[in-house]
Amino acid sequence: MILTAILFAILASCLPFLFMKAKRTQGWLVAIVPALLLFGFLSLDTVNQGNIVEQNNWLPLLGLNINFYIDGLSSLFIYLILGMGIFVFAYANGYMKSYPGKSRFYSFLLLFMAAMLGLVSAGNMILLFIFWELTSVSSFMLISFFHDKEGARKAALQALLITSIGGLSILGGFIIIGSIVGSYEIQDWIAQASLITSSKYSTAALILIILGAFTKSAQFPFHFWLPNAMVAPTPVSAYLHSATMVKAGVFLLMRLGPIFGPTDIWQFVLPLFGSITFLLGAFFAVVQSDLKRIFAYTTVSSLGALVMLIGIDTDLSIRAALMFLLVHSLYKGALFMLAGIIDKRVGTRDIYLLGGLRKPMPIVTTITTLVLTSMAGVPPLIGFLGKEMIYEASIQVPVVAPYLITFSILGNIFMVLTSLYVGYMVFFRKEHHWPKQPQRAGISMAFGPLLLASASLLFGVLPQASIQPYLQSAIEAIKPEHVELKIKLWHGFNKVLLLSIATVFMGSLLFMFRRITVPFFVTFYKKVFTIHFSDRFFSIIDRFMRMNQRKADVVQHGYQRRYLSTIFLFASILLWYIIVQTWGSRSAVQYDSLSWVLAVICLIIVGLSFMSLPARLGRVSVITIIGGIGYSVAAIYLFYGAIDLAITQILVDSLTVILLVLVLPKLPRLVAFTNARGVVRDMVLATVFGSAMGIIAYTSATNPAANKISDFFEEFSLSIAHGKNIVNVILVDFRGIDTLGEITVLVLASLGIYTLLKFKQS
Amino acid sequence: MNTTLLQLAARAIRIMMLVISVFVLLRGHNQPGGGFIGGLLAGGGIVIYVIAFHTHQLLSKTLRAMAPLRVIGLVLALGSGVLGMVLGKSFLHAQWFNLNIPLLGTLHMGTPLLFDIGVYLAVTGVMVMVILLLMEDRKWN
Amino acid sequence: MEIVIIILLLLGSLLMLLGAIGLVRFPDIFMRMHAGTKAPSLGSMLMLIASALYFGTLSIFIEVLIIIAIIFITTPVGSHAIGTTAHRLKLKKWERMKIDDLERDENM
Amino acid sequence: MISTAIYIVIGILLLAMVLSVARLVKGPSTSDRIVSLDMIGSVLIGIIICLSIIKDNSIYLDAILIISLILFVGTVAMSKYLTENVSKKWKS
Amino acid sequence: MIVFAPIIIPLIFIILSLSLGKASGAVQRIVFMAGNVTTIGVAVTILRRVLNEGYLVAQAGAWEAPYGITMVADTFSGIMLTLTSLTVGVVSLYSMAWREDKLNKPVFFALIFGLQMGMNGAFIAGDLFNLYVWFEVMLISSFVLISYGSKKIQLKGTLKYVTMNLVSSFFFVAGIAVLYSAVGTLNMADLAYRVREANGELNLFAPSALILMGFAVKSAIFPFFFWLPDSYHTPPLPVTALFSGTLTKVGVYSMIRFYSLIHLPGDVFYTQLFLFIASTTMISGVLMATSQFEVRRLLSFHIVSQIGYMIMGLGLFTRLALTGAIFYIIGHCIVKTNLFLLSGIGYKITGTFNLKQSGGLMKHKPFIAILFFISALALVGIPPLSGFFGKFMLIKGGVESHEFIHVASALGVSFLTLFSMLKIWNEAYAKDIPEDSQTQDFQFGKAPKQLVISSVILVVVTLSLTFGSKFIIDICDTAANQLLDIDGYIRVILNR
Repeated sequence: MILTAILFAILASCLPFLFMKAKRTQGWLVAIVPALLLFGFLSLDTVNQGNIVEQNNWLPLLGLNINFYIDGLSSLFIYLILGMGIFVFAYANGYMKSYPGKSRFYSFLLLFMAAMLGLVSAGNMILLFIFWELTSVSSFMLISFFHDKEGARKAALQALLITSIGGLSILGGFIIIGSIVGSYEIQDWIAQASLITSSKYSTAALILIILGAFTKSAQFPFHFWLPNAMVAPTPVSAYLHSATMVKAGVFLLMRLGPIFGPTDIWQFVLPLFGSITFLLGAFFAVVQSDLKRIFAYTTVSSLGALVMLIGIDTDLSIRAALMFLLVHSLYKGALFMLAGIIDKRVGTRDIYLLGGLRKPMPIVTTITTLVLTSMAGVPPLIGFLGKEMIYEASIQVPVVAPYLITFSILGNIFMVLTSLYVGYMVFFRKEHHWPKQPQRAGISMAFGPLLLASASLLFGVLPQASIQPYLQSAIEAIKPEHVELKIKLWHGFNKVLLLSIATVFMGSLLFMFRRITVPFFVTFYKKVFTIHFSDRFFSIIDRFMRMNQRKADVVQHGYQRRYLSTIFLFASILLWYIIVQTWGSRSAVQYDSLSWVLAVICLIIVGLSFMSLPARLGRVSVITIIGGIGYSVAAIYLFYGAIDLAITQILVDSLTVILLVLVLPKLPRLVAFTNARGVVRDMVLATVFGSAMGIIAYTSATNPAANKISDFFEEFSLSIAHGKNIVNVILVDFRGIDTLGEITVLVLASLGIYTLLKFKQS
Repeated sequence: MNTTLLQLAARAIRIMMLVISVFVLLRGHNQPGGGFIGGLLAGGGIVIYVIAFHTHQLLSKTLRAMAPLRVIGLVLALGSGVLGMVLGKSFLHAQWFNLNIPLLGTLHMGTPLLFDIGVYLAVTGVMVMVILLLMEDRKWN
Repeated sequence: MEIVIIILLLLGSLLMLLGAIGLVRFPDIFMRMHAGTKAPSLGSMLMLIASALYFGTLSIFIEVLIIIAIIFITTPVGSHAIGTTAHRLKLKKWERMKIDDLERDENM
Repeated sequence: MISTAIYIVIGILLLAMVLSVARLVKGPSTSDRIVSLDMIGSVLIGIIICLSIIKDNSIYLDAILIISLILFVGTVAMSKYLTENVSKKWKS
Repeated sequence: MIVFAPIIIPLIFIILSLSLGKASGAVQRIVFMAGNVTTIGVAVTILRRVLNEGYLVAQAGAWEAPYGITMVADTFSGIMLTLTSLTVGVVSLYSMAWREDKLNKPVFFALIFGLQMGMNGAFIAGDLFNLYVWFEVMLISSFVLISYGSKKIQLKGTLKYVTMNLVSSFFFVAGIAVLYSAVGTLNMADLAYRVREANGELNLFAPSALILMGFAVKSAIFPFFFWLPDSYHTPPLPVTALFSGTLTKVGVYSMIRFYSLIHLPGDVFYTQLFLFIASTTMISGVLMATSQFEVRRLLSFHIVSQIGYMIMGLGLFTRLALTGAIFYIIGHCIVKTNLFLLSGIGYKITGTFNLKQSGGLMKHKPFIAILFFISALALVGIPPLSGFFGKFMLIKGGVESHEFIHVASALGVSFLTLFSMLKIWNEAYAKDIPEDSQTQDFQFGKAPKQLVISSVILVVVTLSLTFGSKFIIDICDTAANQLLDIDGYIRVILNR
């Protein structure tokens, strides 16, 4: 059932190509897909019916099965993905009107949606990983939608590389845990949580998984890819890079919360990095001028808040995290869409060029104000609830509460400042430098933000009636022993409310003195944050490539003789290692009356080999010397009675000499590459290698095997194979297939000479 | 160096070499020799002939006519194998016959000999091919 | 009979040694060429005859005869080739060499 | 008696071989090397004869037949190559 | 009897191609394709029969097992036969449309069949020396193919290729000789039997090290890989594609085959050696690949890197790891060939192999871009494409054997592979045609349909590796099990 739904979503990604003709309504048509799916998933109703488990065997050998596991947490995400999906597709219909390649765009957006659905509903962690990577890939394609712009390509590359570092590390982590538990099912993991945490490999696995989640959710120090990803078309930013994909890391952490939540690393690393990201993101947002970048940094900040909350790992903090997740998706998706509308209608996103849009774009102004208020955390909007809960959760942490509270308050003050400042600069300021006269937004583009803003308002005023049950079941998925927590707009007058008021007050104060504060922040930013992670990232890549180029030039120098020396060097090392290891396993050689003759011939061979080395000899001389070596070798064969072999050796030797001589005039002039040192080096290497081979040959000659298959040949050559000459019988009968191969080699070699000589380039 | 002496010797040697090579081939199963050695020897004979007569007009044509030998050799070798497969148990399974030839008496023949002839032809053909190509390429003076 | 074989063998091998010594000691290529081809061909003939006597069958005799024939056909041709080449290459001649027929022929 | 003599013969032949090898190494011209290669071939023939007597096996003689045939081909081919190079030089 | 078919059929077609020199081009091409189709048919038949019967054994010349030459096909052989014949078939189709006259000659066809014959022989050889012979057949064909066309740069590459492979053959044959003198047999089953009989008394370090070096040079593993990137980018593209997909795999195949036979449980030395080789091969290959801007060179370096994964499976030597290695071989063969084919199509369109000067393929040829994207991601191992399963199994095997360093390097290398694939993508596909390109006046020529069709076939195969992964992994698992079941192998061949 779930499998069908996801397969349907994946297949639906081909749909846009079918509707290529429907230029004006493509987005609307595509939006039907998430609508249908939403309808389907709503009917599952995990709130009332409990968790849904669906199992399909795929590759049991690998532990990789298409198992789905939908609990409250998954449901929350599914509704988020599909709901946002409808709005985004509708919005894209207006936004993408004039771009070529729309079908590709919709297709990848749908594919992304399918992957995201799969990710949140996967019950098998490897399946989760598969979908995880799919989201990265589709994100890559969407970021590089304007692929002929270098910025887009770079940003896409950066995003994919960073998320794939994370992807690989979570794969590693999953496999480690999987090998501890013996299964990749999330239910098994949760059931055996204590087994996992008590294993000595669990720390490594946890760190790997956290790393993966951090890259995906743009935590410090990997935060920089997210603002750069804003080169993507705005629907993508709204959908992937604020509402859904970047939450995948958060989702993963929430999923594993029941297992690792109690560990020290979890409770140390997540709040630490989360709070840093929270503060930094909010601060960076203030000093930006591009609307989308501002929102991107606030997204980073919010993700930091989420990670921090998950890391605290108390009932309250989890509730706060889920609440804030919802809140953030609602307002941030809307904000991106609005930014896109402004960009389209006015022609710029720079807040210092924009201004006074209140008059020409009243509806947009209203919606934006509403949404920004939510972001600032002012009641009665839902943003207020989110912030309240963050404070509530931070306060009751045992040791580090003051630290966390400080970070949260500072971060939120910047959020408030950003909201006010952006709203003022874009809509209420008098002066402006519009590149073109603003026009009203079309219905399809305004539809999404409008609904989202109203949702913010509705959920904020009536949390009990609207979102309470869904959040409740999601919390239960993470904290099973959880007691019911009511979500109310009005908590009573307490410390938390005080903090909220203080935050808004401080933010407004900063805004009032914006002429002093904002420029101060900008200079501060420029002075202190001189390291740009993104630039650094590319310069590291550049340096890495140059280093590899150098290394490749060193290793891959193109000199044949040095390749050969390397090979023989490594061979000598290996062989000598083995000889030393197995020293002493040889016995004495047997001498007979002819051994001295053999010794003389061997000496002649060795001497001739050495004499053929100097380059001054010239080719013909070397060939004659090689001929001499060949004859001597033939003599050795004769002493052992191998007449056939000796004859063949002499024939081959002579014919080789002849052929070489025939080819010689074609060769280029002989150049002496080697100097004296080179020759000495080669000689040393040759001696080392040759002696190794010699020792091995000696060892094997003195330790012959007891019964060899050649005994059989000697015995049955005449009686069964009807031949006295064993060599020939072996060649044509016992091992005839070898000979068949060899004559094929000969024929093919003659073809080689043919091609070399006939296809010669002049 | 295109001397009469060499040409004279080459004629005699060539014939001798070819005859000996066939001889070596045929008795190879029992005495030193066989297809490979025979083929190489025949190749040597052709080399010496080419060296002596390389200016001769017809040489290239003659050699060219001999080039298909290698394919014939392959066919024979493969054929003997397939024959073994058809008549016997396995690929390359040796099959022996007693041929009654008038005059010579009974001859014990088998597919290994056929195989050996294939080897011989292939080796000779390859040698011829190589020499032909090198010669055409060089245009010796 | 054994004595004959031994004498033939010894003679043959000594001839070869002689040739080898000549090969090393003679001053120029032309003389070395003579030493390196004539003496060994005679030597190998003697030794072949010795082996034929040792085995003493007709077929061996015929074979040995063929071999000797081959040697005596090929060696002169080979040495001739070497000599002509050496001459063409204008390799250094012995300073006491007086008559060079080939050069005279070619100059004519 | 013949068996002791044969070792002396082999000794002499080996000495001849070593001397020829010396010439092969020393050169100085390629023609010298070709001559000494020829010489090594002849010595090899002698050694084979001795072997055939030691092992009392006449099939070694077959090897001689083939060696004597092929040795000369190498010699001629190499000389051929050398002359040709020379005539090329003359032409250019 | 069908066991002999993989070598007899190509040989028949070698003969046919060589004797059809005077026939018309169409007839020659029909014969060529007929040969390929027949070989594929034979391979598939063998694979099917092997899956049913376990082993197919035949004795050449009907000499009984350790004495005659055994030809044996097990599942692994069946897989490799099918894989390579499929690759060769597709590349043959491609080469006929490559529009280079030389590639439409009977000589070329004969050489392809020669290569095919050598590889097939190597896959079914049950005898070590016979394996060597088939290596020679394969190598001589590859020598000729790599020099095919005789361009100057090609000859340089050929020289390196030939020398290195001759050296490797030397090592191989020396190893066989030493092995034979130590064990007294060449039959691989008999070898395994005697090794097991001797119960560790038999000292086979030296011969197996020599044979290892022989295989190592052929399969281009660290530190013997230099020849590959220096020579693979020189021949005509179809030849490069063919080599990249198949040749090194034969080395890896033989390595797995040989070491699984003499591998005794608890053999630490070779386990560690192979793992070390695997990691260094992976890393060194991929590091050098990242800096390249010539597509073919870049891809060649990647071959080196990915050989490392296959060796890793051998080093871990567990059922899972071997299954992974075999699956990885399948996926890599198909995908790597396809990447070369696609770079050739790119060349036909843009007229250059240099990444810096090419571009615009995505805009003008979106279909080809899709083909490339799928193949590139499959090579990287982005799930659920084919590369993923192999890597996953290997990494899982590594984690289960607690070889964390090698697991880490496998993961890291996969990241760098992604990086260099994205580089190709960005430069050749996403980017527009550069302003300063020397080939600026190119007119986005049409790529011949047949080229694209060949590539589409391989992409379909790649995708079917995903969709049919259950089926394929089951087959690989059977093969791995058979590799581990040495006793079964010995029993089938020697009847003891």
